[in-house]
Amino acid sequence: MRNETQVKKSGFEPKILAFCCNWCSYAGADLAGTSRIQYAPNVRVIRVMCSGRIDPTFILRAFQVGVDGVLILGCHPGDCHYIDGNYKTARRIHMLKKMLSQLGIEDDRLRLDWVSAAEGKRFASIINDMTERIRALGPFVR
Amino acid sequence: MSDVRIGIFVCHCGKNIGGVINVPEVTEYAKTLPDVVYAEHNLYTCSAEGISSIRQKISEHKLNRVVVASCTPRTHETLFRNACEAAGLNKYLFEFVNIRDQCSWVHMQEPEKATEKARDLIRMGVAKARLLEPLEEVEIRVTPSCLVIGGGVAGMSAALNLANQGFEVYLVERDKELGGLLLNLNRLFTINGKAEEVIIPLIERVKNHQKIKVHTSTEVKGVAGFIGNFDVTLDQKGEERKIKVGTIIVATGAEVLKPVGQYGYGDKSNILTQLELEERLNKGMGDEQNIVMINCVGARIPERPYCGRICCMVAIKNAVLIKENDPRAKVWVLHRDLMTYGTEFEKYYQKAMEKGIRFIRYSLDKPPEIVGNNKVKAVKVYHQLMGKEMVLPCDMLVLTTPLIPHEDNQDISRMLRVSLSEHGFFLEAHLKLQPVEFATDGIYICGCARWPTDVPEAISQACAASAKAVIPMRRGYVRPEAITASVNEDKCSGCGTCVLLCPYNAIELQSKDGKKLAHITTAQCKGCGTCGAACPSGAISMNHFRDEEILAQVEALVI
Amino acid sequence: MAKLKLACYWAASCGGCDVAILDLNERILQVADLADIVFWPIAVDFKHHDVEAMPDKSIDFCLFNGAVRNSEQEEIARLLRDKSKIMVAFGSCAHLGGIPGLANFNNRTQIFERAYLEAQSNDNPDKTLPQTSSKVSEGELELPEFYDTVKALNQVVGVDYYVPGCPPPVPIISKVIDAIASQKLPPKGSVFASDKSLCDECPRTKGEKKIKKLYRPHEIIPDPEQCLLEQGILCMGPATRGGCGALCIKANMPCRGCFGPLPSVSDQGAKMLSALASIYDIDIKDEVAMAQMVEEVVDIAGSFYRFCLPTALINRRRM
Amino acid sequence: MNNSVLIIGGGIAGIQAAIDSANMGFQVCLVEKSPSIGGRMAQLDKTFPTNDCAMCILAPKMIEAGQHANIKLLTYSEVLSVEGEVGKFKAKIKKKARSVDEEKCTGCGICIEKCPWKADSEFDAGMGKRKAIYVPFPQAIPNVPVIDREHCAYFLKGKCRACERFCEAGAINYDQEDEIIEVEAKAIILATGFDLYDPTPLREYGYGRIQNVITAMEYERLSSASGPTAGELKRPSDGKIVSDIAFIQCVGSRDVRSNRYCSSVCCMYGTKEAILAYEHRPGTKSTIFYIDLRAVGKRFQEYIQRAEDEYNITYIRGRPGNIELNRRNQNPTIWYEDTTTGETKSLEVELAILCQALIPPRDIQKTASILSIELDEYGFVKTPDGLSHPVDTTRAGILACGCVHSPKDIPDSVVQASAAAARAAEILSGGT
Repeated sequence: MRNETQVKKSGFEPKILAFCCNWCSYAGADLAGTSRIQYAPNVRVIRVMCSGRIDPTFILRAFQVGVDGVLILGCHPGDCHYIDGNYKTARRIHMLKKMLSQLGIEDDRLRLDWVSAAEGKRFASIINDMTERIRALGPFVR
Repeated sequence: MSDVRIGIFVCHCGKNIGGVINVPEVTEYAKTLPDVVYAEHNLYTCSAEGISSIRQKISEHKLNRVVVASCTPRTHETLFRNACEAAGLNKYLFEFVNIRDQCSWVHMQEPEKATEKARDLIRMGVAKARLLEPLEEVEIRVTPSCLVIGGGVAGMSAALNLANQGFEVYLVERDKELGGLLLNLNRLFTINGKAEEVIIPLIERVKNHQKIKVHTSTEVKGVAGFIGNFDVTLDQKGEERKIKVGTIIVATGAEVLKPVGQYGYGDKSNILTQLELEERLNKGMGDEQNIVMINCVGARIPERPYCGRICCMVAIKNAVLIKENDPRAKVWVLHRDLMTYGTEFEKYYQKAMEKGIRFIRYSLDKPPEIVGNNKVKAVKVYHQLMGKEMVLPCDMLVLTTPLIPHEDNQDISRMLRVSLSEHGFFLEAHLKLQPVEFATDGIYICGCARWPTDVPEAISQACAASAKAVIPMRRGYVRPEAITASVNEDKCSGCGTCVLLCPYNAIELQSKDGKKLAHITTAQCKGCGTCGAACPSGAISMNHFRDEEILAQVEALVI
Repeated sequence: MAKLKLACYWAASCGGCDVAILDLNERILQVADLADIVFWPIAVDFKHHDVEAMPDKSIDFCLFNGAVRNSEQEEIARLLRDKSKIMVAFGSCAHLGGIPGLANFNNRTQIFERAYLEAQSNDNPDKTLPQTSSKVSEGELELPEFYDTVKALNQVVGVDYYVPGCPPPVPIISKVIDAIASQKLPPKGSVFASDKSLCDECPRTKGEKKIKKLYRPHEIIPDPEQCLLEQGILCMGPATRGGCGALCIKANMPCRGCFGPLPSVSDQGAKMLSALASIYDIDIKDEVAMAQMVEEVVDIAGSFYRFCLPTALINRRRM
Repeated sequence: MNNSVLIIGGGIAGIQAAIDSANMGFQVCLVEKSPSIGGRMAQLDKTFPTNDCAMCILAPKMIEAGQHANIKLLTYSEVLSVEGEVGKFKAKIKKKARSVDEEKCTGCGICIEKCPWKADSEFDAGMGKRKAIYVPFPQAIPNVPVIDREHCAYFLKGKCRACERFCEAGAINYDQEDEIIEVEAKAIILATGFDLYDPTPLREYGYGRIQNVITAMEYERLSSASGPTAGELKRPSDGKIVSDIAFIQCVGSRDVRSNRYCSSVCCMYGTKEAILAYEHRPGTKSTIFYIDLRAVGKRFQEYIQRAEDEYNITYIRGRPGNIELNRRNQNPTIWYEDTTTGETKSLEVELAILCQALIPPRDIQKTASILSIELDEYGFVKTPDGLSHPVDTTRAGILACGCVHSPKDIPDSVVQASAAAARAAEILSGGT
């Protein structure tokens, strides 16, 4: 559970965008819901059919409009409903992170992780962890 | 003024949403969003009342886009899409906003933050809804035949039910013989009938049924295609065969855990598992007088938290058989809870007690101890109810272990692109809504491959899986979701980047008046979007998840 | 028909675009017949105040090349916009920010320090840096303000047409001249190039888009017939507009993306990255291969945004 | 109706069997005794182990059944007789008069609002009231009210007629009469579910004597947002919102004095209701008295583990002896022996909940004689060859699924319902 003091002290509430894939991470997010696992309210989820659908353009556009952090949550390698969409995502995000570092965007602001349909708790902990990291980095000023 | 007319329906879901999120305020806010002409909130949008309200408001306010903010699209999107369709609105002009499972339920102690998040999510939903385009679903013929993987009691029951309804079945079994786990069982609870008396007739009926093609010592090597058109590669002792089926039922069963290293199993000669005891009972017992059984071996422990569901009954049945075989024998069953649920099992448990079988409850933190070096001589156990340590003489120690998933579930799950649960059994689409279906259309699951079950439950699940498989086969066609990719030939330069990315090889370069252009076979496309994201010319558009629609959501996130 | 008035200007660019106009060779005479050059600092001796004196919209069309890097260029860009009916962003720098746009990886302070303090050839003991105004005995000297961020022309003033290329190839320039001469101009905002990527006109044969490794152009001698990208050479062709006649490809060199992104693409770098990473055939669980992939695409941002950093979604490095 | 299936009982099992049969292209007639389909599940607030709300799982299926072209719904109806044999059954069904015209009624609910006469709500397990003209619950299908003629002033004393006055659709029709409908079917599926054991005979637990001793279904209604207290856990004696409660398992189950069998689901719904208490009021303390904690399904053990770790629930192995009333504060005091320690102790709580057994439907004898099928010793449907034909009954062509077959949880009921549909399909394709 996040502690309240941390939030009050800095006052900055990060706004984080998460792309979740319909079959695994989105289902994991729902499982966190049905298990009533409480987590930070700073993330807004956009559902896509597969993490392979996420075009790096969306991520750059997110930072451009002032999102503080972007989270990509796909199926664990091997679990992808579409066989290997997440493999391409892994390569794209890996290369994108290097490019973003050249553009002065801190590594923590973009994160790729895997959450299965059975990992509600894991989903919540990733959200909390990402929120605290972005809070530490402060707002994204273009 | 754009001709887009959006209607929003925000759900209270009783107190599930309304108890945390200020639904009326969020509904008022929704009215301020661009192109929103109508907004309302209701106690249960998914109720008949909610549904009829949607249909009514669509015609009343001439809505051409509908947004529902309530639970999760994974369970209720079809319901609301059908409501739109019933009101004459193309069902893809509908957007679902999840403000329960991913908002109210997970921010219960922060109502204002949850309300603010709900507002953002609705704004994003509306931003996408405004750009949604109507889509038509493609009708795909379904081959009226089914592949059943696994020739145990579940697989055979499913095959028979399908065949008796006139459908062609390919029953594939890895071993030389049909029968599965039941082949090496002695008797079955609760009627204590011989396992053979159940399994042999079943095998005969399967072998004699002209609609069932049995392939023993055969493995499924590869599965391609999609519901209605699965191209399956079978490997029968090295010889490959290709078959085409419309649906697939997974009935690969499970295996009994060998408790190596527990209670001295493996290095003491008179320690058996219940399965090994079955064979001894079948061939005839020795003169053992004192038999001790320990239940929950390797189950309900941190590494394997689940309860094996039927192992208690297996233990009690074998105990009863021992007593019936030799009334003088003393049998103790050491358990941590006796899972004899239901009418039949509880009655069987009472009968076992009447036969003098003694049940001793032990707790995980004080497990029984074995006395004896190369042979077990006695078992020390703290009798929880009597509150004292007891030493039980023991000629034979039987360890009751749970069913565990087959090692190669992983390969089957990869091959069929279906998921496993955290325990390693196959994961059904939804425990209550779709207990015997996978999230992937056209593939079904039954028997111990899904979860340890006894024979009647396995047969019920097999018939249920058959019922689900029969539905598309009887109808003859399926209309998969119209979420597919399409190529804009004015933009495509034929660079070929997309071709190898498609896991369903639905894309190929076709020459058109001298120029090479990418072509997508809609029927094969499952709409994952990998090609769309990679296309450097932006020539591939993902229906219902177009770049513009997703970018609109991204831009709407930050006002 | 009265002769048209033509203006050309050279902002933050290398001057190649001005020379490119001369590459028209004898067709430059046709330009002379067509229009009077009323302002072209490199070629004719009209001064700034001459332009200020002209009535608004009196210039028929202005070929503005170069990005906007300082206040003077901005001022003249605004001036020419007011004075011209048609404003043409001529060449990659005006169209996308061009090579000068790569300065957006740094800001003024870093650039001044490198140029005036750190550069080994400097002799600047007093560490003097250029100032927008400095007092000297003769009076006050002024210099234009050096912006932190380089901008493309359409980020400063309204642009009617874009002529891509570094420099724009002659056939494209002639097409522009013909269009202006015939007054048959495409819709406003058009780019004088193909709407399909270079691959559409690339003469090389295409097989399987799958690469194991990426080579620098000097590391291997590519097969002249086969697609360069498929041989492991980073070619921006798939993510770049065609229309240049694949000049570089024909010289056995990969495309570097100077014609900019395709019409429905808002970020050329992101799209090329997405395509390249997708066709990289390595196991994502192999950390070494993954690290190798990122190393092999030397200077990812520089390569993918070589000509268009100022017009990218993230158009400068965050300091 | 050539290829048709008659399904008796409109709970989750009946609905699932109807949907599957209809999707296979067969004609289905679904008969339901109460005014709306939905059955017991509609009364539940949440369902284990996922804790998603019961109505959210049930509503889509109810709507699909209500709108399916191949399904004919006969609610507020009973089966009078069944003749014929497998492949050629003929059933007579009495459709009781609702006194409301189903075609005209829009489900607006004004009649219910204006009706001044009240009666105990069966849906709310007697915890709340309903009007004489009523719809059992908000999401009822069909959403058409029924006039309860035993509590309607017009039918009792010929006055009032308020509902008729306010009904804009003119749907109220006091002269509507019962109707007898003939239905042919090749196969019949029995899915009439279960009733709940009334713990009054167990004098020691004081149900009916001590106000703050309630049954699990009463608790379910208290905790449901559409229930009498809109989800507030107010105890009957003084309406105080409770924060220290106890659950007693095996009330009427595994008991020689009542039912010797185990009702399969009480361990799980007891824990679920304890978790609901914590969710309504974080910090609420629950104690559960059990004999064997039977959590045998998928993710059930983890559910129990989380109940202990995160929802302040304590499990005590021991069946309580009796419950006494603490007169001063109306608190029930539970006397029990903790069999793991052997101590005899008492625990005072604000509310005691009896996890009552699932018993065969009260009219099962009548149903069995109408269908001429045999029942087992407990009154559930007898399956002659329980091993190989788990959903068959003693009469060819008649199948049984759900709790009428034996107590089971919702996932197993849904599986059995689809299995019954599959068996029926075999019969409809000429098999036996």
